[in-house]
Amino acid sequence: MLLEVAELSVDLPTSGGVRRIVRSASFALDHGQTLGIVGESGSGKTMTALALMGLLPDGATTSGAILFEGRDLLKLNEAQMRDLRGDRVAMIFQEPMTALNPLHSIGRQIAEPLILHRGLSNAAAHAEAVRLLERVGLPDPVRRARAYPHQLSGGQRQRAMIAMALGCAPRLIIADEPTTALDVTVQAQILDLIADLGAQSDMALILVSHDLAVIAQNCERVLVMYGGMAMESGRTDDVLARPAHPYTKALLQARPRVGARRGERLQAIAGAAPSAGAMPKGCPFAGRCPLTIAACGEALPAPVMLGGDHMARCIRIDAAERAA
Amino acid sequence: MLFIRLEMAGASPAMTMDLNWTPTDEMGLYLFQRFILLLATLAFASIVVFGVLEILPGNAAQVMLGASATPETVAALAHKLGLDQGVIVRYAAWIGGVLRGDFGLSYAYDSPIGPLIAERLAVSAPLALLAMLITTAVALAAGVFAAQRRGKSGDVAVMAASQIGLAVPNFWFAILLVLVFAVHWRLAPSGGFPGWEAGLGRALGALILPALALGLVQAAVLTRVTRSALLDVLNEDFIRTARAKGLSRRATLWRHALPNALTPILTIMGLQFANLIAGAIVVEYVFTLPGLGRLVFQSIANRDLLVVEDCVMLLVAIVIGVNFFVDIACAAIDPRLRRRAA
Amino acid sequence: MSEQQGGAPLLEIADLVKTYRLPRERLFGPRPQLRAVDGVSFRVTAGRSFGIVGESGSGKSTLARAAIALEWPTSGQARLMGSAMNLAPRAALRKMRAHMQMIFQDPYGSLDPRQTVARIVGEPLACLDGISRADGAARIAEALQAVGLSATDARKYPHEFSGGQRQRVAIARALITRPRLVVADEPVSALDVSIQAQVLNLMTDLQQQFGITYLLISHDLAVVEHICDEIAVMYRGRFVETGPSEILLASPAHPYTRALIDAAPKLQTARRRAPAPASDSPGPKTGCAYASRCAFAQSKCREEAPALRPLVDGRHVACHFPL
Amino acid sequence: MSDDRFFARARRNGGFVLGAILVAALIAAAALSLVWTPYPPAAIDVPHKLLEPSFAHWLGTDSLGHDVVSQLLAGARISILVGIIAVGIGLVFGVALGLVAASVGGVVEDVIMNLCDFTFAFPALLLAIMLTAVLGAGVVNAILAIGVANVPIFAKVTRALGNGVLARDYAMAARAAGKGPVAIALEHVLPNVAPALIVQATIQFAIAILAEAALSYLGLGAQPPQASWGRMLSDAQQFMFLAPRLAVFPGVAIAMAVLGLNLLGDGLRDLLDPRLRARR
Repeated sequence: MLLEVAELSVDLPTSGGVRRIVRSASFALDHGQTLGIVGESGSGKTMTALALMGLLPDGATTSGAILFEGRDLLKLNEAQMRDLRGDRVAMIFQEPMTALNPLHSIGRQIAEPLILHRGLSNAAAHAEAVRLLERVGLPDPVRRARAYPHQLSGGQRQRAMIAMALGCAPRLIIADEPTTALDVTVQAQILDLIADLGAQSDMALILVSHDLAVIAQNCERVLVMYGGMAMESGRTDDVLARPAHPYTKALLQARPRVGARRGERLQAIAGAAPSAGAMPKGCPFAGRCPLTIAACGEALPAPVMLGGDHMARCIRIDAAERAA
Repeated sequence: MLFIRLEMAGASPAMTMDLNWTPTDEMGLYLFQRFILLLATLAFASIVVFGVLEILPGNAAQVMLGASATPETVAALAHKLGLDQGVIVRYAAWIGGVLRGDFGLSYAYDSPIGPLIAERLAVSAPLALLAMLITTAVALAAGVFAAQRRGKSGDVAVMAASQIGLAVPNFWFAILLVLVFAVHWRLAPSGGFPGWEAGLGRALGALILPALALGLVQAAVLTRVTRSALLDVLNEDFIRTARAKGLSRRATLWRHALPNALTPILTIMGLQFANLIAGAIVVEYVFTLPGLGRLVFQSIANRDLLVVEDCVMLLVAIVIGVNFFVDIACAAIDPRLRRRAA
Repeated sequence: MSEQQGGAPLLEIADLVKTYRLPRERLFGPRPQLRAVDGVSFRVTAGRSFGIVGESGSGKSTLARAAIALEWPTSGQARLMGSAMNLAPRAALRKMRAHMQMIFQDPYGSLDPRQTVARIVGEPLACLDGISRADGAARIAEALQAVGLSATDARKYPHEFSGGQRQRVAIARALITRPRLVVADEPVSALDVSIQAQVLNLMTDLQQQFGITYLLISHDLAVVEHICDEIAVMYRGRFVETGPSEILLASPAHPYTRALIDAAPKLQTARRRAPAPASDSPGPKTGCAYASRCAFAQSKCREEAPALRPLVDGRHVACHFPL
Repeated sequence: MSDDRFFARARRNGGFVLGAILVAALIAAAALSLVWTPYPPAAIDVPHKLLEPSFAHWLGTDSLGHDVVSQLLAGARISILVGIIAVGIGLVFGVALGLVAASVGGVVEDVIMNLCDFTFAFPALLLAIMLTAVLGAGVVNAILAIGVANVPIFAKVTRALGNGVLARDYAMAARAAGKGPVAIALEHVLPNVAPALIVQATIQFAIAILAEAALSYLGLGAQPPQASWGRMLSDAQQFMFLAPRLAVFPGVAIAMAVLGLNLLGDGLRDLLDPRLRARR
């Protein structure tokens, strides 16, 4: 296994006290595999991604284990983490405009990790940056390398971000909502690009998104998060075809679909997600779930294995099956 | 009006992408445009300075000679100063003279004002530079130090010190410095200026307390600006990107955070320069330094209006000029700013 | 334009153009202009909600604001129930506003944080003459109940509500004058999926309950199709295709519509690949604006801009070589 | 936000509490001086000049035999007067200009904002010097100069934040409801920029006190026999070797007043609007 996350929890201090943002998340990923983490705002998906990079906000504490290439990242010191970041693990962020330094040329920013981790000279790193820009499909890469971020379009900026992440041929790329800020047609191109590059070089990919459809089309395996908890995980085909958790089911039915009858009522999920400050002791979905019983609110539900590595954390799975 | 700075109208910023850009053109165009703006601003400032002294009630010659002067002497002085001519003629004569380096005649000293000002600038300019140097060095160091330790004791200490710095008037701080270093320890002169011919050491020695009084108090504001600009930048996404590349916190700070924080810091320094000039006038007074500020006060006491006019114009021109260089420096640092001016 | 199934047009947009002036690029050069909306005409009939789909920068939001006179067109007209809004005197326009309201994208930015819900929801009412205080309070309570909030929520401030609830408050504000036309600019795109469904359901309910016709702006085809009977696809300030929703989405005639449908992520694991990475640089000055990205572009496309022309099935398409 | 919560949070904000106490003390001193001072502040008593602090004169007397405590109390009055009027001038004209600039936009906004930028080249002291050169020294000119220098500061703050408010959808919603630009400026923009203006006003108040002290110190502000902290310092400087303590008390008074206002302003910024977190 390239990556094994076991019982990862993240606590974040806020003005209202310490909040548990990620609650006992476990998942694994091998070389060349793709995993999608899907969740709504506040589900803890971004914090999970940042925990893998060791880039949690100051003051955050973690428990559990993140085994990457056999080493527990949570036990590494800052210098050891720095050697991994940008070299073995790279990250692509949501907003390419703000994620790029406005004062440095694109080429300089792509060259930076090459100089840092590969020890390339300035000139060699810049030449490599131009090659990388070409690889991510930017026309006229020599001139684009000299351009500043504000001189590129959103799609071009995200391609530059990807070139930066690819530079040192990392084993794992984490992409946090890489296409949310982009238009639909550009989004499709960027997702294709990420998929192609991953396949070419046997990189593993973690794609974080709020959009289940984006993940369905791009990831072999999926992890559904809600209220800091991994509700359901497994092969994407299995989860989409036979969703076991009431939340996953609700999520699948809540979206309007192209070709559906107009005005047809959507299966809305009543209420709103609990805030991190008011998280129930038990299942975070308990308040909104149609199958809630008293026991749901009492303890964090244990993982239930459903064949293969299909897992769901719900004590009402049997009832959910019957309801379906 | 020419000096209007046109900012991007509300129009969609997503569409301002320009693929035919070349960097040198952009900077050159910006420099040229900013220079035109500088000239227009200076011209406008000269009209304001001239206008204020013009519009205010009272015949200038009457003001100079006092209420007891006879109408004949007033008329004679008015003629001598050219006050009996039209407003536009007088403005043209004044500004034309200033451009040729002829600042006119001082009525009280009965000598050309140009050399008079030059002699005073030899004290005021080094004082301002020294103070600016102290401000910048202290503020950048303290601001970066505090931002890196946000919320910790070092930060709290710097912030508390700067809060006191904000509250202490620079002239009182100057008096306190005199009390401690000149009156109590007798380490430095309590005032006066021996002149540059007395030797660099002695001349600088006379300037060091005034420069400290000016510089340290100004540093309080700039420290806070530096800290807050840096904290703003440290919250940006690209800082996280830099760390995700494997850069250390230190390298991230120097390579990514500081350059981005520099434009707001420079902008505030430019604005502060006006306060520094004003502060210098007061501090010169405390230390009885023969600088520009003193010349202004003597001229007010002497009712030497032309000298006041020239000095104020000079100070305003310096402030405007400094802000011109600040804008150029900001555009050199931040490529996005080069497209702003029009 | 699309076939009119009887009835006077509720809203009619005639050859609307909106240009913005950009900062000049050289000192004495002319200020370049951006044609955000470049000659758009359409009609919205009562009872048939109209959706405009497009990507960022297509001009769809500008068009929506011009449609309810929040933006002054550079040329062309917007007529509500027959009267031209840009020609109407100020007082008359204010009266007309009672018939048209707007719902915004961001439920956090669309409610003034310093006003109570009662004041926010009652604002359009306060701009009308002859409504007593008691009447107003009753109408506010009624509007809040219609969107699934309680009358007691009127005393609260926006920060006491969740995102979905805030959007309900915004919808209540749009309802209060009992308008016939509601312009909704991306009403659900800032909301989580589980909340989106609640708001979309509410919007369809109100459509039936109060006889509201929507002018819906969205980048999401599924959302537009869910609410609207007619769809227009907008690209760089122009309509490239319009027509009844089912037909347009089932068999798009314009290559851009096709690309939008194909690019939208779907809940299937198998995926059609996005079209070859077309450049996203601005199009040429002449010809079809989409030509530089179009997989089917021919030389004619780069020379001559296609006009919007009718197809047999009630659609209109602006393409020399419709699919 | 309810009032209870405001006060609960205010009590926990140490800087705010200290600032409030200092400002209350400043106001109390000025109010007290209206009805009672140990001695008449302007009373010259040359036989008792330069006395050390004693029970009769708590902080001693100055070179003309003025009682220092009485002068300090009376000096608070001038400080507050200058602060209120100068900040008032800045608020009234600055906020009006800023609202007009933000609401009208276009060329009007450009002209107003460029004029504001331009006036930054004329600090209050230079303005005061220009006024004094022709009109003569006095507290009125000082107030005028400080007030005029305040105008562009309030104009810029109002315009910048006002544009932020007008860009929000609720301003658009108000237009869609049929509200005119004046109603929007008063009902939406002003209430939303008010917290920042209050904070700015506190800080400008502090700066006005500093400026008045400097002008009076230079002899361009308060004239004898008016008691003013700045003027006390300029008198004290002449007797620095004989009675250095005289140069300490008025300075401490100025610093405490300014510190109090600044802390109050920062505290208010935290309390009124968490988005404007105090980092100044």
